[in-house]
Amino acid sequence: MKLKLVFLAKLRERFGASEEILVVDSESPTVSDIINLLVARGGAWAEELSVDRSYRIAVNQEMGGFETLVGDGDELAIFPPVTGG
Amino acid sequence: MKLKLVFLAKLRERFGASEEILVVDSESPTVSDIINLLVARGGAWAEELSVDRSYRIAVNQEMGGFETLVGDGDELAIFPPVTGG
Amino acid sequence: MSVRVQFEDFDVGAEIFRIRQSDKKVGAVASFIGVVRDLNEGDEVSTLTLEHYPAMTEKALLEIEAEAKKRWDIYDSLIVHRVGTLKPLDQIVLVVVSSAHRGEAFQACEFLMDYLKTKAPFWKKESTPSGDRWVDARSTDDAAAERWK
Amino acid sequence: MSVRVQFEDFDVGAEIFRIRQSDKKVGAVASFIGVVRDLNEGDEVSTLTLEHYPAMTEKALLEIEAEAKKRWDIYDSLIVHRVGTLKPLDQIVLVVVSSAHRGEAFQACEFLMDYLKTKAPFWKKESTPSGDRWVDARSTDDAAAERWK
Repeated sequence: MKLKLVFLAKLRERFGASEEILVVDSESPTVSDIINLLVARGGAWAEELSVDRSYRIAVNQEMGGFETLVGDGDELAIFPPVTGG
Repeated sequence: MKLKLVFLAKLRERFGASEEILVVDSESPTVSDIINLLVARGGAWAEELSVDRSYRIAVNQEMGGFETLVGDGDELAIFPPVTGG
Repeated sequence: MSVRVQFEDFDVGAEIFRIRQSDKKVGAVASFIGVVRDLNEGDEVSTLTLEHYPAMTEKALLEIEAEAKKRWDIYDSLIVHRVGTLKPLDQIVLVVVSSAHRGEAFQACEFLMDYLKTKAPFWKKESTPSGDRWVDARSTDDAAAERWK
Repeated sequence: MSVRVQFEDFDVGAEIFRIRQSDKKVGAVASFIGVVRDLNEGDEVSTLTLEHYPAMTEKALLEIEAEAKKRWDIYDSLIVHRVGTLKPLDQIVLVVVSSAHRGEAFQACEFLMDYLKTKAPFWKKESTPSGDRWVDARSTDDAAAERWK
């Protein structure tokens, strides 16, 4: 299955990309599974997505958690805590 | 001594006057003494200034109470609870 | 810190602009506008007439502003209150407060309105189909002002 | 209930006018403007750049408005948030709420700002003499949002 990943703000800069299409073997992974795949890349990925960093997840533009399931065609966004207003 | 009395809003209408100059015998009366003089006039005065009515007092444009002293040339305003804003 | 009492309407955009631009430290501007409603206590209101105690009004409003300035770390504030005869949808009062952060601006703005409602010498008289009547003070306004004690 | 995300500045007077005039039952209009400050964490700020997550932003803001409407008896609300590069004294965000009475308008307006600050996908980056930096989320904002739980 394919996922669209979206990176925003500081994470966009750190990963050097605002979007990517990720092909995943698993049928119904959780957000946590996807994060682990990204952490395995090492470098900025491992650093920014380590458990002691605070970042937020949205699945299909709704705030989600590590246990949220993702499916084919979903959009998974990863971003720092928001600072607008 | 002379006092300037000011009546506002509903009390202005009930007393049929917005101001009057009151000549008082006493040297340093309290607000309470002045109110009693007005109540003694009967009619609307007795009615509107009776103890069970809520009205407010200002002496020289500062909120006051029944015990506030008034002196020659002072301005004593009597008005209903405020309703602006 | 300034106050105005006037018959004329006021320009909310221009007033807020002045307060906002007055200081580069301003990060938050809270404001409130009171408006004439077409209905009060179940009766249709055609006009609302505001009377005040001219000798005392500005003094009372400035005291309320000084109290807000003492309680919160605000930069500037403005109170504009109209008098005379107004109709539904007309603006009655404007309160604007600037601060570095929103919490202080919101609190000071609400405080100014609550104190104005119970301590500034204004009185409302409304015209309804059954005649003219003076608006009674509301116990909810007293309760709102009590919160800040 | 409406929201807008835009590069352009907004006209506070015109926006508030629309909300105020929308209904003859409106008696109270509370509003808030967030402004770029020239100083943050002790450093001079020359510009502030706001990024957002376009696919999600309007949806998130509309959800925050729906939540306010559910909690308070308000008539209308508006959120306008700018993105792009701004400078000190520029307007960032406008929130306007109308209601019959001021208490509801004030509370809903402050709620909208507190929720927006913690739940709407905007991020600030500031330029200072020592370089560009992303603004960190503030724990005071989390605390402000927690109050409404």
